Amino acid sequence: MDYSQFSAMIPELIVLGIFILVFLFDTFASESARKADGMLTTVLFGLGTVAICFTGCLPQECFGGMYVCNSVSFALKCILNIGVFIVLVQSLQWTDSEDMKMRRGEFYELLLATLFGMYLMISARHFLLFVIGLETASLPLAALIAFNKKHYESNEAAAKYIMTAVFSSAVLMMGLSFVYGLSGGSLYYNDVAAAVANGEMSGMLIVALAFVLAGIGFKLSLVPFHLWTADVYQGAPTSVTSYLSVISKGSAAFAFFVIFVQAFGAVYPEAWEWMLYGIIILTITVGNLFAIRQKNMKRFMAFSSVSQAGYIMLGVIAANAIGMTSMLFYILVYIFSNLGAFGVIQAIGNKSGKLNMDDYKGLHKSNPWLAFAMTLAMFSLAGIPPFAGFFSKILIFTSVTASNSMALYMLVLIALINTIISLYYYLLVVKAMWIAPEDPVVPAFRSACSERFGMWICVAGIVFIGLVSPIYGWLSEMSNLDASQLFAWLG
Amino acid sequence: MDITLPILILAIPISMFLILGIGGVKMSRKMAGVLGILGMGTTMALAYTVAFTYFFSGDSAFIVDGIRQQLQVFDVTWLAFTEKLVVSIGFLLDPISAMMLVVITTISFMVHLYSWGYMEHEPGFQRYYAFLSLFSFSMLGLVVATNIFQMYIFWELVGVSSYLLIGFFYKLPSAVSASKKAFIVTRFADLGFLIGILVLSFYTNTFNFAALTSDPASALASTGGATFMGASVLTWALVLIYVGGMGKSAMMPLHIWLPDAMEGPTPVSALIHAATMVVAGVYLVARMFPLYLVEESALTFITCVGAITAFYAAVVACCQIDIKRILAFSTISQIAFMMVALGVARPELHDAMGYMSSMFHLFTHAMFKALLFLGAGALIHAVHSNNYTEMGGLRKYMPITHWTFLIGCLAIAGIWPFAGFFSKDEMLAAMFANNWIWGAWMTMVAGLTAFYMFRMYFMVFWWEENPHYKEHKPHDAPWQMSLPLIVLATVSCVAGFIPFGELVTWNGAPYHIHIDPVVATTSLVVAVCAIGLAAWLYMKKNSKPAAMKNAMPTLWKAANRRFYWDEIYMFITHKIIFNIICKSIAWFDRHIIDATMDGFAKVTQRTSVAIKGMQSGSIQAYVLWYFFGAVLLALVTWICLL
Amino acid sequence: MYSMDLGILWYLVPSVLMFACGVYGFVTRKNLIAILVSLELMLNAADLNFVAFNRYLFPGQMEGMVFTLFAIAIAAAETAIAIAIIINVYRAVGNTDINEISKMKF
Amino acid sequence: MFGNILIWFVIIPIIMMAGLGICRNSSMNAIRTVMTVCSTALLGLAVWLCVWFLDLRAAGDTAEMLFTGSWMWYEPLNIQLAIGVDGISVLMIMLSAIIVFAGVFASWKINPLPKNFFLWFALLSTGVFGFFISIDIFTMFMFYEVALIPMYLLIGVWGTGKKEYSAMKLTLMLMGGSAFLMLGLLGIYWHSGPEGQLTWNILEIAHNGHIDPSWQRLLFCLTFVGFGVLGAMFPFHTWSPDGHASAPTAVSMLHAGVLMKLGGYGCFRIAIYLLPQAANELAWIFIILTGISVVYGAFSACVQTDLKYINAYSSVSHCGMVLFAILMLTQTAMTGAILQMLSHGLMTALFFALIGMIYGRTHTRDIRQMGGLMKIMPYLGVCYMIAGFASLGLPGLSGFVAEMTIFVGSFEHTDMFHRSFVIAGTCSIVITAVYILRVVGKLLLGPVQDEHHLQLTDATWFERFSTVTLIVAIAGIGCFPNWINETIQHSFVPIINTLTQAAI
Repeated sequence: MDYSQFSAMIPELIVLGIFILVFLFDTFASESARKADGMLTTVLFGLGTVAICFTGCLPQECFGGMYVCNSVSFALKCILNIGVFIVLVQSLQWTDSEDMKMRRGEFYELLLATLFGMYLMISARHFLLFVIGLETASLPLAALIAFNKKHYESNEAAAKYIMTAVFSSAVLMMGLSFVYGLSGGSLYYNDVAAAVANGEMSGMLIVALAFVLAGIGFKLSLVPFHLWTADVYQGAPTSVTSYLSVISKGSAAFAFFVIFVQAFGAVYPEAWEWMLYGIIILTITVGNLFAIRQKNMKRFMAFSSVSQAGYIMLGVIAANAIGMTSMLFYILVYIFSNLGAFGVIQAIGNKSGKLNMDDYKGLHKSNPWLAFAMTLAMFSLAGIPPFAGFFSKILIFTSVTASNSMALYMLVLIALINTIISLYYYLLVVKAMWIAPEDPVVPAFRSACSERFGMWICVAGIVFIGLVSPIYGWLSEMSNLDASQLFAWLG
Repeated sequence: MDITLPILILAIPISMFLILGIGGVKMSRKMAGVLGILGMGTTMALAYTVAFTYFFSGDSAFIVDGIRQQLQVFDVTWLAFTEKLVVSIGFLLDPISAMMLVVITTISFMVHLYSWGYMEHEPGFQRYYAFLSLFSFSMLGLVVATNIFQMYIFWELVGVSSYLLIGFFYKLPSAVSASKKAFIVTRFADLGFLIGILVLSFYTNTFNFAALTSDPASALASTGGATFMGASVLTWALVLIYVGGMGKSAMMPLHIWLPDAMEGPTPVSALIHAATMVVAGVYLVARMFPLYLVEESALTFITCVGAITAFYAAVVACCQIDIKRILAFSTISQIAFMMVALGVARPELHDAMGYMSSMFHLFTHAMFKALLFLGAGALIHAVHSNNYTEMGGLRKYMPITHWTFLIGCLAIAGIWPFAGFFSKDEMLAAMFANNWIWGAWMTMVAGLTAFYMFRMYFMVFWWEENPHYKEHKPHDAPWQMSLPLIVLATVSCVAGFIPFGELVTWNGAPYHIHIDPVVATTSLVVAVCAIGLAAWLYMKKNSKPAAMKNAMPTLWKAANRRFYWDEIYMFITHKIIFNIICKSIAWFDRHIIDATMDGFAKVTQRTSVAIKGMQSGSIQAYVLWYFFGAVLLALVTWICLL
Repeated sequence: MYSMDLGILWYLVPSVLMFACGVYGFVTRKNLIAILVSLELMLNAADLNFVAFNRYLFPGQMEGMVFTLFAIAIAAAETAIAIAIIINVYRAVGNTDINEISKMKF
Repeated sequence: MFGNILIWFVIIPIIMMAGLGICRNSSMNAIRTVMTVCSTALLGLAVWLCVWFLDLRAAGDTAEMLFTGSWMWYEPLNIQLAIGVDGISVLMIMLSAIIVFAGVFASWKINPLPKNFFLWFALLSTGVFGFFISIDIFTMFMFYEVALIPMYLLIGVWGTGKKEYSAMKLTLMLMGGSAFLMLGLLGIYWHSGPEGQLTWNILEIAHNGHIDPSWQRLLFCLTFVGFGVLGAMFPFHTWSPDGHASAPTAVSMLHAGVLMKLGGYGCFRIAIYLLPQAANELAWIFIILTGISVVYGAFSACVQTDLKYINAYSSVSHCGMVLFAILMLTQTAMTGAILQMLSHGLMTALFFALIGMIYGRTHTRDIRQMGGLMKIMPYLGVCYMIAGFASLGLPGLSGFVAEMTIFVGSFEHTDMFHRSFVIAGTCSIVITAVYILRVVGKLLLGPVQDEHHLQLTDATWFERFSTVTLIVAIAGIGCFPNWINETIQHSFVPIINTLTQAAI
């Protein structure tokens, strides 16, 4: 066996390395020194991110093609790295709190472990590796969700998460078993694709597709596989929620794209285009409809992220290079916008424990900067120019309409009409902060440096990512490089 | 001709308006008054110069072998709709415009002078003079218009100035509503005018009067025989344009604004609602007369409307007690007279004597009607009431007013040798020439005119003295007011001897007026009889009028209420248009359209509440949704595919 | 459809039934542990599928078997974490009744 | 890039925002200085642009767009920041500059949070100017939405009455419009040219003329409705009354004065110009709708009692006239449409400014509770009358010129359908007169209703300043309309050509 292949796994290895370092430090360092866990991890990770972004990757397949390192997945890993870095920065304040004393290290270890899993999931080109990655990603998450074990919500959320997660992975396995039955005895994506392309449409294939879609849709929280989302987001510690909402969503979306376009590409027009069509409409609409009513900010963000997932899926249904690019871009923008919102939620939560939208009334009087950041985040999520959200939305719509099929135009129209609903509830937050005449509920306070740092990163991202077009150009370069490989089997 | 004078004629009034309007608040009354009067005086002088040069200089530019020419002194593009349809602001000089210049400036100057005394104590004196200047400007611009669109522009402007002046006492609700009524009614008529212009200009592809009137046949040809509802589009255009004229000249059924317009200051009524603006309709028809000639049906329409209006107004005038109202209705009836005269005019009938005579009457009427109004103003100034019931026996107290007023009455009654006799006689002659019915009918109206005018005259100056005179004694007005009366009275006496036919005819060729003895005597006799009757009834206080009134109460009441036209209009505008149409539309907008828009939002909210059960919180429900979701997905796809 | 001789159905049908039972059990049981058990049923159904397919359709190679081995390990891991969380819940609520943990809803 | 004068119309507002950013929230003077300086700069720049443009035209530069420049932005999708102006956009920029200028003075004493108010105000103007300078439909759309969203906060925070409701309604309805619009624009892009030469650039799209009719129909409806919502086209106008009624003065000015023009301009530039076949085929549908809104708005204005509602409905009527004229597809009518945009922009801005000032004094907008204000505040009264006369089309003020041009132009269609709608349109001038005089009569004339009003004062210097600016502009257009014609006439040539070619 050629060990040099591991050199292709730089991102994974870096994450793993940091994981081990933190683990060792956390185990052997003194009580007092352990305070530095968070800072250590963050700094290391920051460095790691920079390293990854600058080492770049030379596209190659490893382990007989189970694991590929190609430019798209590399790009995504960079994006996710940035996201995780922000999450880490934002979590520092929370992990410094007293009741986290004992478990500080574990938080970071688990976080890194899930990230490792997601990387595998992204780079996998074989279903076995994919499943391993998926589980590696989702099991530590359960522990993370349960992290506030003193809070009841945390436990309930964890229970709900693990149960449904196991259920969904069971369904996924079932689906995969059918896939295996159809494939020529090999679970490499390309072999599956070949088999699907040669074999004719069969009920078994449809069931397989449906189950696999459900299995991954669970992580993406597509309707109707999303029901865990709201409760878990609400119950989990805010850092974990923000992590769930952006990072695992992003990685799952990418895996979804690869599996369906590459492995099942042959049946795109017959089968899964229409499955996804329905699912997307459901996701966007239901997510919005639920979000309208929410009062608890985290729950609200949960449903907003459900509908956002629908928009991300538009990139998949487009099933073209622009779609891939726009999806990556969307994920990037979504990371900044969402983490911006969560940063504010977390800052306020840490300081005052207030989590309801009504508590945000008159926020601009007491904490204008937080209100400002939140407003930008909301506008970006709603897709208002000149903020990044606008560009990600319109670009992803552009990718969907590329094929000029009337059905997809209708899909875009529905999505667009849904943006109005979403605009409504995002504006509700803005209204609470700026328009509501009440005196501020949240007292004026100075948020911690780490929080402010995180927030500034997000604000900068929200403002500039859209306007600074080279980012998109770079992504599209990346996805064009792999287009041949990705869309080889597209029917 | 040198263009400075024409430009100045337009420029001075408008600059006066701007100066007085913007700087007025800072000025003293005296200052403002003097400025206004001086401005108008200069304008008058200039206008006279221009008119006399035009008529009597004999310059080849104005008259070529006996035919008076029409010339555009200047004509600058103002707005080019298309290459052909160009609105220009210009100065058209021809017999009628020259004549109108004289009329307008004279009356306007008189009124300026008169107002100095009349309005002395009113607040907003400066504003008043500003508005007067604005009106003079607009009216002058109207008469010298080189193209129909310029005319329309100034047509609107005179409408607004009249609105402003009628509503001058803007604290009185009556004045406000009167001004509003005047503007809206005329605006409605202008709508007809506008559409007429649109139709005409679309087919003839020009606005220019010269182009239109020089060769009416081609205008007719250019319509390509297009017709609408039976009538040719040209007829439609002309009739619609005439509707605009009906509005300004208060022809039935658009006459209702004029009586109310008497809410304005009396000098204003004299200027706008007797002498100048109200004859704009006549002027418009005269201006486009050659075009009307090719569509005689339009002319017939004009004649009929005129005849009816003339009679109606005369009858109503017999039953009013407010002297200004009486004068207003007499104005309506007199203008109708001119309209009829125009309507019956044909080149083959004494080469369109009707045209000449109506212009003649326009001239003379302007003079003596202004005189009458100013006289009425003097009376009101003295008695502080509009109703002759408050007056009576005033001849002793205000001799100047009395004599001038008498002259005015005689003039309008058409008694030799006063101005009215000549013009009216010519008109009647023209009507008889066209068709004896018109002649007879209008002679009767002439009789009525004499009757109601002298009814008023006797009621005011004879009858019996009003007891109030004991406490404060009515007296003649100050010189600023008396002077115009005297001047105008003189004019009314001599104007008849102007050889009008030599100056103003439809085609510029001179026409030698010769009194038609038969017509003259009949009309004279009728007038004298009417006056006699009036004298018999109203000279001395007696019960005959009351008895007559009681003999036919309903008729009297109906006539006194102007045959309920206002009520009908009120019903249509308020009950139907405002209450039914507007209100229902507003309701529809709020409760249907807007409600639907809000409805979308409501529906969304409702659904979101309705489906919240999906998120029941129980893990088992979640996985059930999950599982059935997946299975359903598979099934649906399967069914769709296999 | 694939040419499957009767033999494979002897395995496929039971596995599908097993899966169905698992779902049924999950939905009906009240006790979290019992639910965990039915989850195991479902997972094993999938494994059984893999093995059967491998044995009958692709006797040549071993992917199915390998996959199954991994799947079993994963299932074990899942169970472990699930149990841990259930214990937490038990500490918090005092029992393991699934209806107790539906406070967060709508 | 910065060499191009047009860019500065976007940069100056951004500078404005930056300047405000460094002002302290309390220091009113600093904020005012920044705003005054920048808005004056904008106005000056607009005038300069106007003169320069006319010079170039006079020099015989007959290019369709002048001052063009384009910078690749999103390479993969060939999205560019392409800018350029023709006569129409120059005038629109002029209009916006004037109104922004007047708006600054109209909101001189804005309270609370003056800084934030002007920040959003500046963002709004950024969007407006950006929209008018860009000739690339992507950037155009972006600026369009940039201009829309600040309305929410501007109305919501600084508004009056049921501001939250109206702000939300306005924002959602306009965004709903832009949803259709976005789809339409995407469609245009994907059909803009042969494979590999897709473009967002208006000129190139129009030049390619590649969009096939079957798609044009769909896209025309989408885009026209999208812009029509902002143009207050029946039945999508209902945001306008509530929105305007609740908005603060300057915002109503800018919104009714400029933002509603974005609708007309967009219909003209995109819906008509890029989709000519569909325009020829489907214009009738929208002629019916806009024809309705012309009369309908006027009628419903007759019975309103809230000053701002009256004005909002009259805006519906007047803006309906704009779209109506555009749909007539004749050069004269379109000229009229542009004139009407300018005239309505100025006079309605004046109206809203005056209403704001009156409301600031009497604290009511209900005409039944006011009266005889002419006596109390003559200056405002006179200005209001002038605005009224402008709106009912008095010669010498802008309204007349615009309406007449529209009517003459629309009358070039000889068929019964067009004719009857034109006649209906002309009727609106009478109805307009009715409701304007009704307001003037109730509000300014007659006896004073409320003794408390007798203590009220007349306009202050900055109020006079902002009103005079507008009145001068109105009278300018009204008295010398022909130079505007000359400014814009070139701009119609390509559009009319495409339309005529499409008609064949």
